[in-house]
Amino acid sequence: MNQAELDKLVEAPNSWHMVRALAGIGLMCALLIVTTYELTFETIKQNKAEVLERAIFKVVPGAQSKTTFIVKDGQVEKLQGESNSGLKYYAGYDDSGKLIGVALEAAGQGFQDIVRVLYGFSPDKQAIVGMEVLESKETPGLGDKIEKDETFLKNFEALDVSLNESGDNLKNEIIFVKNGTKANPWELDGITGATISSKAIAAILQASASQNMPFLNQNIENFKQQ
Amino acid sequence: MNESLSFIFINACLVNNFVLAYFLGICPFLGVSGNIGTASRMGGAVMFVMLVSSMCAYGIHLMLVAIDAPYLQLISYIVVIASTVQLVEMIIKKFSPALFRALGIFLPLITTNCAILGLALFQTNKGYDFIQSLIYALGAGAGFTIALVIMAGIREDLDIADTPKVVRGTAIVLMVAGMLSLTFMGFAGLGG
Amino acid sequence: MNEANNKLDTNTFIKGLWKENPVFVQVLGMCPVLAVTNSATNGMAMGLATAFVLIMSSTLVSLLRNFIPKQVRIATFILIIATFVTVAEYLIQAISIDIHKALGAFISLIVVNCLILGRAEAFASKNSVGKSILDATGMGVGFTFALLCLGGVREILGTGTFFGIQILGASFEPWILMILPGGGFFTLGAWLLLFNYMKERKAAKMQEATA
Amino acid sequence: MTTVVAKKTFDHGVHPPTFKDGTVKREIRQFPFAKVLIIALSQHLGAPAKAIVREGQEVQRGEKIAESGGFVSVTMHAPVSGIIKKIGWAPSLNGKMVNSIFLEPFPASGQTIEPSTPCDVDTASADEIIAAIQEAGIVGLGGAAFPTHVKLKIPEDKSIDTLIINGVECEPYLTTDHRVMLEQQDDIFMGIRYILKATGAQRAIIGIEANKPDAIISLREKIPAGLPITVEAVKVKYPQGAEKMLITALLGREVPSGGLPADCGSVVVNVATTAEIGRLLPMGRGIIERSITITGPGVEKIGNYLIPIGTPLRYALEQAGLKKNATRVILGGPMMGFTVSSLDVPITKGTSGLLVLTDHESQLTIRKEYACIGCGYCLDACPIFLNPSRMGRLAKFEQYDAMEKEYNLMDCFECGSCSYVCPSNIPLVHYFRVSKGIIRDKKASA
Amino acid sequence: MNVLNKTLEIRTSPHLKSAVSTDQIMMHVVIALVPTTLFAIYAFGLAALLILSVTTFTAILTEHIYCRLNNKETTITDWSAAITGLLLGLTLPPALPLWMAALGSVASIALVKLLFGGLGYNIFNPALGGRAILQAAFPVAITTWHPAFLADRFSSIPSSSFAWPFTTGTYDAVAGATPLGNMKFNQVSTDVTDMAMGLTSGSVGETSAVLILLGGAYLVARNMMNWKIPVVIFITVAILSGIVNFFNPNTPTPMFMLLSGGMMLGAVFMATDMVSSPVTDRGIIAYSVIIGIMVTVIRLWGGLPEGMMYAVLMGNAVSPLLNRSLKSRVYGTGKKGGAK
Repeated sequence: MNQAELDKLVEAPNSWHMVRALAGIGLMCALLIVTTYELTFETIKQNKAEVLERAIFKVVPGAQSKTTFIVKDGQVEKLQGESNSGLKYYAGYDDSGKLIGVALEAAGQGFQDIVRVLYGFSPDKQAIVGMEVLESKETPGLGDKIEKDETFLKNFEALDVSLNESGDNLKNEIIFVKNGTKANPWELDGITGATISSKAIAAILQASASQNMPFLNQNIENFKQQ
Repeated sequence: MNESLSFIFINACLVNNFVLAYFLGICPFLGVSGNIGTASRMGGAVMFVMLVSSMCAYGIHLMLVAIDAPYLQLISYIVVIASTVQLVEMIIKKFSPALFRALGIFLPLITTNCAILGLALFQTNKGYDFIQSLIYALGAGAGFTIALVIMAGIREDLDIADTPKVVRGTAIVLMVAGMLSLTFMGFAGLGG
Repeated sequence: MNEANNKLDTNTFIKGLWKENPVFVQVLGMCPVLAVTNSATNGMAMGLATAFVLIMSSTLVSLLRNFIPKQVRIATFILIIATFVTVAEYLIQAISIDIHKALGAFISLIVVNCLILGRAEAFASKNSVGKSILDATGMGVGFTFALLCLGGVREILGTGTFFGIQILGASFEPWILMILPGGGFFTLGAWLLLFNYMKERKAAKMQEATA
Repeated sequence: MTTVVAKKTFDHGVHPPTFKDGTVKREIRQFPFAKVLIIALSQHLGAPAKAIVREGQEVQRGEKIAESGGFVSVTMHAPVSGIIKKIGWAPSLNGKMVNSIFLEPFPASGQTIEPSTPCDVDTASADEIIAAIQEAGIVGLGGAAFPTHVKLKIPEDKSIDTLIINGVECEPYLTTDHRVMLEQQDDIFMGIRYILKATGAQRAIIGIEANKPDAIISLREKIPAGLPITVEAVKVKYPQGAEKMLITALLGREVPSGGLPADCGSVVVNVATTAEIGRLLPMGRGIIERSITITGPGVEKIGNYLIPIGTPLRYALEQAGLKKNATRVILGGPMMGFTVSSLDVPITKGTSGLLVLTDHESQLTIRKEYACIGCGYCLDACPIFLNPSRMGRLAKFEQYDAMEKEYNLMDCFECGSCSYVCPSNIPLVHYFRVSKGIIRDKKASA
Repeated sequence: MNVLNKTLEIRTSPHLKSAVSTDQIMMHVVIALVPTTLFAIYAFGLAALLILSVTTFTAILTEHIYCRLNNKETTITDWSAAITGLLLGLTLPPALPLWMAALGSVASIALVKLLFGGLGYNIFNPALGGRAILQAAFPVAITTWHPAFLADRFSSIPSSSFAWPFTTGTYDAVAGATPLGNMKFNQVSTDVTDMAMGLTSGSVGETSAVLILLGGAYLVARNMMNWKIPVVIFITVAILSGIVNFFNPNTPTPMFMLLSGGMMLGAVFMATDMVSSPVTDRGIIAYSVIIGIMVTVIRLWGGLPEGMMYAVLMGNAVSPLLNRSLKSRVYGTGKKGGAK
């Protein structure tokens, strides 16, 4: 260590230098962040929208376009701009603009943590026509079969969620059955070895469907305008 | 989904233990787990700082949403956590010298503890409200303390064990952590 | 600081790869090392992101080293690091949402990776820009290499694939343990064991040679 | 033989085989004099005695040859009439050389003892009795060889309510106390009278293990009228004869850690010591011989012998006869006794037994050592509830501080129960002895 | 007399030793496992025989090779490796591919035992540690059960047993379900007598509660097992599940809890492992209570049907803490020591 360095060490704290350094660097950092944010904003937005659209089109097979709705004061409204609160309904339409399904999110406890899924409801079939796991920490290779297992995903070609006579709840609860014993359209055929995770999906869908299906059926007209 | 408080607590504490499932706070976990007394004090300090910084993070998040500047999230969290720790250190020093003696040396270490920042980020991502955030912080802190104290107990035993020379040090601690992580897998599915 | 010390030599770069490897030797920045290395891709992405932040922040710190007063240096370092982490996070999101989703909050947690602050404090703030970049690159590559080692082993045994490509045959029964948290601890432990073993052997050989 | 049922005891402890049958029926017999007797000046705890004879001087049997070197020290008497050959170094049990008086007996002497000034139990004061006990050279004959008068001198701030006479003799093989209780009952009661007076205790309890029913019954029958003495049977268990364990068994009290029996209102005196007091004080004499069990698979003529102090082991074993395969010579019992490295060591006042083991027994104790498997046997054995398992590991890894501060190492009195039960054959007591030494040294140098 | 001139043996006291030694304790544990092992082979046939031989042999071999590599005297003579191998085998499903069983055995010995310093120093029970590793590595294979008492069990071997190393096994028939699995996923209870006698499906050696208890009684009689551990675990589980069952009759009865799954084998042979359980009296009680609580909680509220393994491992993990914090009161200290 030479003399110059030693001098620097014993130099008294200079508050002007400190303020200058902090302010200067803070300004520079802010500039850097904002620039990056502005530069990447559009791409990211597009990426995210694509991902969401991909998922929606997957759970509402045949859909070509979508519109997002929210519920405000008990009324279904088209979502203007961005919103982070409340449940969103994604209506999917075919080429001709006809409503073929509504996608919505549901979540519940899985084996390890919360599982978030997106599922599509077809008003014509009165059935769940698609399900996609958005987020799960289920055991890889075991619980995560709910995302990949083909026989399991077959359950969602048409999972019956038709309403009871008074229209305030499901006619038949979505129930979980052991692999290979599915007998009714409202039963969910489980995955061997991943019983808990597949059972969790059944519970999540049952909870969400019994809550949302009566509402969706009542307000289905509102979703029809694209 | 509106998660129940008991679920949040059990999940953060046991099922998805910050150290053993998320690997958050590994540095102090490896560094300060040699002695049970130290470990439990460190755990207490972390829990305390977690509670405080969780509250701060909740406030900052509200503010950032209000001014629509999500890109400042990380930078403001880290700055606030660092200054909170400083502030807490000063306050404790002034009002409870005994507590300061017990926790003092750990507080600066906590600033760079990723468990604290991780907690703030996770609670924001999960969209917890104020009470949920507090419970989450409490659970995470308790989980961290449990893991740290158990590890300290085991390491005190390993100090007087005939372990092969090549595994001594960090390697054996990681092996123990692996076994603990497997053990905590037994808690999966709890809390629902 | 004398002239010889200031020379850009290969050792500044090489030491981060092996002799002072941040993961296997210095055991720094453990949290991302373990958390995201359940596949080679994730490990690689994390390693590159960390290297990016490391190099950028080291450069800036080194550039500004005479401008920053000692008293506020840690605060400014953290500020600089956090900035580059935010930048990295947005860049990754722009490049691939999937990678961003896989790494999750751990990108943000690069901020508290002791390696970066450590290099800024111990090296960049005292050395020339060129040297600092070299050092940061060495450390960054070493870190990425370590993450790749971990991620590779964990992915190959845990899923039978490497960078997503099936390499162990379709009938391979994956060791799911390896991609679980426990497997992360075990794998890193095993790597450290290997390093210890090699060190021991080297020491024993040296002793033999002198004896 | 009638049996006695005993309920009183302490918690934990072990049940080693007793091996007492061989000698218990053999009456105490007088042993001949060796060619040279070696009277160590330091055969008790405390300061060595000071020789008051010179080389070449002739002494009478029973004559005082050394005076106490302080309060914690006792007088020595000539065990035989003879001539002082030398005053110099002689080997002792622990391998150190100690200053000793070498005494060569007159071969033709009648070995009578000259009369001296007696101490009358009815007229003497407590202090006079204590002084007389010191003058008689009496130390704890149970093995510790702690000067008895020091023990009986109760500090001002403490008081004693119960005197416990220790007739337990829990060490396997040894039967000398048992024989004393059968053969010297009057001496024991006389000794109790002295001690009661010296300590101010209101009552005396003679505690005897239930495996000595003959001693219990006959002592009970012979209690002189008017004396506050009871004889109580205690369970057969090792280390029932340890002071602390006997106090707990009989009184339900505990001696505080680091304290003395006086801290819980009692004092414990060995039965043979008591008998010595009762026999010597009325005549004003000193200890010149003691009864010792010479036994073990390696000995031809096992039995209880009254042996002059200072008899070299070699002479004692020659007389008793050694078997060919004898390997280990132990002073004391098998649980706490020490192996001797040299047969030139003399018998001292503290020697209660001479045990000789052969190859066969030796093999049983030299077994492969395993790591501690945490079976917990030692915890269940330790009479003072220590954790020998943990302390053994700490000692192995040289963490003496933790042993002392967290695991109460210093309370260990080295009874050997933990080592006895340890299936991994870890030399626990040895570790603790060494560790205690290291800690004491560290404290002394600090 | 020349005997007196030979060199004397110098040893520290005590000069007596009780007869029991570590290798004997270990050997008796193996003996106590014999009835369970024989019944396992009777119930599951050649599959069980194979799996038990593979785990035991691999465990012994691993330990032997390790000792040889380190130029140490082999430690297989202390029987502990055999116990680990045998116990691991008893906790595995009968039709598990043998290569997995062997791998588990290697993990048990190498990772959970030898890395920690070998017999006496391992923190976790090696057999359970190995099983936990297997469970995490191959969650499907290890929860695929094989029916007991198949007619051809002595003539044929499940094809999955001989799966090529590192490949997935193909399973023959419809897998059998364990009583716990039935309870958890199908709300079907199993007859208590069947479970006590071992007529149900499950891991190789966990099915017969009666024989396991017999083995335990043998060890207790020889003072080679701390009876408090299983007893306190049973009591804790019975009380907890009894309370829950009282308020919600759909939950398993205490009897069901005690007799199903790995409860018996775990409580009698795993939790009582001397090395990985606490040594202090109060520590042992706390340890057992913790295991009892944890197994009940996992079974009743957790995601997994069985939690015995995790409960015992958790007990092992906190043992060092319990040993330190729950010491016995040393004679002459504390409340009693001060009193006169």
